[in-house]
Parts: sequence; C-alpha cells; structure tokens
Amino acid sequence: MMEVLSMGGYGSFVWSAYGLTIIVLAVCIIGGRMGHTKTINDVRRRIRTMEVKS
Amino acid sequence: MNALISGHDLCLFRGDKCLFDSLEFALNPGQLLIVEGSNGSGKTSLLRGIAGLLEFEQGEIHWEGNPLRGHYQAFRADLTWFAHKVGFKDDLNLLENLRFEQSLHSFDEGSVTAVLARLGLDLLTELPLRSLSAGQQRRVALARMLLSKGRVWMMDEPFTNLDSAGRSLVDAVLSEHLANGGSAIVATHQPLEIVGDVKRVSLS
Amino acid sequence: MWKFFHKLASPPHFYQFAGKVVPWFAFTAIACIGYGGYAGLFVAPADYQQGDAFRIIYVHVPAAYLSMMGYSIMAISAGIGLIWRIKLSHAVTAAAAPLGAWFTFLALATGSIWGKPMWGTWWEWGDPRLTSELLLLFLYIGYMALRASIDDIAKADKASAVLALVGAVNVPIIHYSVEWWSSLHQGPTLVREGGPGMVSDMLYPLLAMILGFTFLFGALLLGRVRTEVLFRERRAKWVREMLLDDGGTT
Amino acid sequence: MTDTAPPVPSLWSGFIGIVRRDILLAWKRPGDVLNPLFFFAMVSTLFPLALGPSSEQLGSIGPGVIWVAALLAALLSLNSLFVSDFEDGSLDQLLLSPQPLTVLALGKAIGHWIVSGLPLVVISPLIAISFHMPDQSIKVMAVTLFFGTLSLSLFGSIGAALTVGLHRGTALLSLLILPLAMPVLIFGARTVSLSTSDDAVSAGIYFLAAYCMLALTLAPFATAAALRISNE
Repeated sequence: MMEVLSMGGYGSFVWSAYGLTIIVLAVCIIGGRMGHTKTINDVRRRIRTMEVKS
Repeated sequence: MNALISGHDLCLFRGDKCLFDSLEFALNPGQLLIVEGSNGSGKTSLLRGIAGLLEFEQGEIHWEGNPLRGHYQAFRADLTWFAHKVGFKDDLNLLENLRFEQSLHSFDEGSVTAVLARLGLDLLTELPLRSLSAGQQRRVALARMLLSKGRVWMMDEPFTNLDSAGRSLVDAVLSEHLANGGSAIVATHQPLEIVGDVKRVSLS
Repeated sequence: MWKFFHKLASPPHFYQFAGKVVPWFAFTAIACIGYGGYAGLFVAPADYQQGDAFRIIYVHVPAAYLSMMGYSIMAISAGIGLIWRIKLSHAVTAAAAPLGAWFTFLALATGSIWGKPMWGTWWEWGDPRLTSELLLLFLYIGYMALRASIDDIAKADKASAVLALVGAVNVPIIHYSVEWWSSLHQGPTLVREGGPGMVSDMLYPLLAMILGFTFLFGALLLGRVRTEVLFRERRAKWVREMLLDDGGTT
Repeated sequence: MTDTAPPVPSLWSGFIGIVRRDILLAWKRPGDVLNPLFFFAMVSTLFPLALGPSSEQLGSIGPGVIWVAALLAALLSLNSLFVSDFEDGSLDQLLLSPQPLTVLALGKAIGHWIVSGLPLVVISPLIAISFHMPDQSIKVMAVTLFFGTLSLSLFGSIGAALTVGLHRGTALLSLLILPLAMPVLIFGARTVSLSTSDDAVSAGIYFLAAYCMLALTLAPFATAAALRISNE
C-alpha cells in the first residue's frame, strides 16, 4: 500500500496537486452555496423591512 | 403632423428609487416644454435620456414620428445641448473653442462677430476660458446655442450663475428661437418669462 | 427551439430551470471525476519518461481547459448582453468570471507543481502554456477589478462586457505571441501532453476528468448565476412570492 | 429655420478637428507632453546606474529596458485622455454631436499618440545610443516603437474610456491595459534584441504592423461604446 502512495517517488508532487485541486473545488462549491443562502436571507430581510414600512 | 419629439411610457430608476414612471410628452415645432421639479427629482436625467446620453429603464423617444434608436444622427444634427458644465476647454480661448465646435456642428460663420457682440464677449476672444467669470462662461455656452442651426434646444438649469441681465438675455434669446419656429426643452425650478406656446411636465 | 431560449431569458423561468438542472450536472460531475480520478491515480500505467508524476495531468489539463472555456463563455455572454441587451447574459458573465479565475489559478498551480520534478524549477518561462495561462489570469483579474470599481450594476455590466470582448480578441494574439517568444530560445524539450498518442488506459481517465470538470463547472456556474439573478431581481414580484410563501431555500 | 436637419460637417473635418484641438491643448500645456518624456528618459537611465556600466551587458538589456520604459510612459499619459473632457462637459458635446463617435474616438487616440507616442519614437535613438546599441538596432527600435506606441494609444484609449468616470481609475487603467499590451512588448523588445545579433527582424515588425492595423480598426468601436457607457 505504501509504495502505491509514494507514486514512484513523486508522491509529494502528485498528492499536493490533487490536494490543491480538492481545496479549490471545495472553495468554489462551498463559496457558491454560502453566497446563495446569504443572498436569499438578505433579499428576504429586505422584503420584510419593505413590507413593514409600506 | 406628428410631434417633433415625443416620449412614450418613459420609466427611470435611480438605485431603488423610481424617478418617474410611464411618463408621456410631445413637443411640436415652435413649442417650449418646461420640465419642473425640485432638486434631485430627475429633471437632468430626463433631459439626458431624451438626448440619448442615458438609457431609460422602459419607454421610447420618437423623433419626427419614428423611434430614435438606430438613427440618432439626424436628431443630433438638430440638437444643441446647454448644461451645467460649459462644454468648452478651459485652456483654449473663445475662437479656438468655436472653431472646434464647427467641426462637430454646422455654424453660420457670418454671424459670429454679431453674436459675440450681443453677448458682450467680443472683447474677450483672446483670453483662455479659464480666466472668464462663471457668468461669462455661461454666455459662451449661449453663444453655441445662438450660432448652431439646430432646431431643438435642450437646456438644463439655464439660469445658474447668471445675473438679472443674463437672465433676461436667456429669456429674450429663447423667445426669439421659438418665434423662428425652433423648439426647446428646458429643465428649471425658476419661473421663465417666455412669450409663446409653452407646455409643462412636472416631476414630483 | 427559439421559444425555449426566449423563455430561458426571463429570470423566473431561468431560476426554476437552473434549479432543476444543477443537481443533474453535479451528479454527472461526481461520477465522472470519481472514475477519472481513481483510474488516473491507480489504474493508468506510469509514463515511461516521467513515471507517476505524469498523473498530475489528470487535474492540470481539465483546469487549463476550463480556464479557456470560462473566458469564452464570458466573451459570448458579454456579446449577447451588449447586442441584444439581455440582462440575464450579463449575470452569466458576472458569475463566470470568479470561477474562471479560480480554475486558471488551479491550472497555473498544478502546472508549476508538475513542472518541478520535470524541469527542476517551480516556474519555467520556457513553457509557453504556463506563461499564457498567467496572462489569462491577468485578464480575469482586470475584468473583476473593473466590475468591482463600478457601483451601478447596469453600468458595470456593460463596461465589463466591453472589456471581456476586447480581452477575448486578444487571447489568441497573446497565446500566439507567447508561443513565438518561447520558441526564440531553445527551451527544454516539452513533454507531449495527452492527445491520441496516449495509451487508451491513460486517455480514458483524462477524458472522464475533462467531462467531469466541465459538468462541475456548469453546475457551479448555474448556481452562481441563480444567486446573481436573485440579487439583481430582488425588487421583482416573483422573488417576493417565491421567498415569502414557501420559505424554502430553493 | 428650415424644417430639415442642418448639414453635418464631413467626417474628415470632425477627425481633424479633434486631433488639432488636442495638439493645440498639448501645445498650451507643455507639461502634459514633456513629463512622460522625462519619465521615459529617467527610467531608462535607472538601469545602467543599477546594473553597472559594463557595455555588453547594457547592450543586451537595452532593448527590453527602453521598451518597458516606453510602455510605462505611454500608460502614464493615458489615464488623463478623457478625464478633462469628462470634467468640463465637452465629452457630452462629443457624444451629442452628429459626427459618429467612432471617428472622434479614433481622433482622440491619434491625437494622444502624436502628443505622447511620436516624441518617444523621436528621442528613443538618444537613449539607445546611451545603451551602446548597434546602429541597425537603433533603427529597428524606432520602427517597432512607432507601431507599438500607436497600438498602445489605441488599446489604451479603450481602457481610458472604461475608467473615465471612476475617481480612482489610474491604477485600474494599467491593470486593464497591460495584458493587452503584452504582445506589443513581446514582439517589440524581442525584435530589437534579435536585431542586435543581426538576425531576421522582419517577422516581428510585420506582426507589430498587423497588430497596429487591428488596433486601428477595432479599438475605436470599443472606445466609442465604452464612452457611451461610462458617460451615462
């Protein structure tokens, strides 16, 4: 198992590249989701305040 | 005979605030349209929209019956714009500025000296505009109106920085323009003593 | 057919349609990337020249491909937005920019990580691909900087759309001039990257990864466009109805 | 007052009008012309001071230094291209004139090039001599700078038009324009350094000329669109 992980000596490069990919994809996915829920809450709060005013 | 310029169902937002909605107006030759309203009510934006400097949220402007979008050139050949900013270069003197203006609009050169004399600018032609007073600079902008052959004048707050003599000059010039069959749209919150066919649009 | 696109251009329809499509894209993406990633790392034979270091191409190539696709999507939607004045396509351009920038950064990073074992340096000026990828990142940054500096949304849309189109005209020119530039001095022999010459065991995972990344990009893009549309249409009636009655975070 | 639209002056008079006005403005305010030139000269003299006087080293870095200095000097003078028109209202007059805005935008860019690009080309031989560059590459330097500065002025006018309304547009302008200026820099500097070792230079010059034609034809349309958008 260990020699598979070592990737013929280039393990550190291969895994760091894949790790970075996972990080960037996670940032895009989570960022997107959080942005969406934040916008929904902001818009809903804005509508509620407009309702209260009018 | 349809109107020279007409606006149909105009609507404009500034941020979340709706300045005006489903606004209609029509301007015939020889007519003056006064746009009234307090500061910030969108008078300038309406004028800039009609002239094509900004786009309305909705609605259309018609020039001589057909929609303006697409053939602006004929409209702009007839349009002369007078706004808060003078529209001339401060470093150039009056004659240099007017010579540049001639490359944009067609002028009748013959009357340049007469117009400058009437506006009291004939002695100041060598000075860069920077050294003229605010009132004199407004008269320079008036010179552009008088010299241009455009049938439509659009003026935004023509009375700022003008003394009473200047004010009466604007009234006289505007009345003459209307008498010659020209038309004008003026945005102002001050009263205008104009003789002739006047319409009003008020933006609350 | 045309009616479909016409309906799609109206925000409420787009919002619902995108909402339904995103899960499918995401599911396909996960399947493709799962297969491609596993096969690329463990099944595909090692490259005779680079050994196992070549497996980095399974992330580098899709990222580089998406960085280019991202910019072309931006250019096309900018053009549509300017010519036919469709607000929705400006929302697509606005949403695609950060994603494209992230994938360009990813392509750059994985490219330099991959370059270290082969060329011995993290940054090899001799490789024209890395350099044009960097310039593409500058184009993305320029786009986002312009958009961030204009407050009014409609004005920011149109101004940045002009920039996206001007940038799009320049991308091939930049690419060509960097190629010419690097061919002047004899850079290290470049490794032929992918392409039909590869053994099918190596090639299929790569195709799967590219497909998976594309679907992922599609899902992320549609998600961000929905957010953008929701923000832009916050004054609209359909948003009020949708958000007040069911209270769900669809 | 006739009832038809008054005649519109010819395109050429519009184009020449704006070019003459900008040159006249530059004549009346020499600082705007000379500052970028002094900047160009000073930046070019920084490098020999920093890297030491050995002539063959200077010869090899000369083309790159001169080209980067010319690029930065052109950028320096670009961001004020439309700002003065925007502030004194003459931009509104330009947009509302019957002359097509594309022709006026081309006039502004050519005016800027005559005022900032050409002087760079004229004094570049002096700087090249101080870098001990051989004669033929001084000529090639002048030719590449001629096309390069013209393309810079044209693409730069798009950036200037996009950032005219923004009050802190200067840094943003170079951020927008530098990626577009890279092909010009690449071909310019490399062609001149090729000419120092008297390799074939025609390829680079042809590319610069072609890029310049592309800029001449496409940039004014983008500048006109950008002006209408930022002047809203």
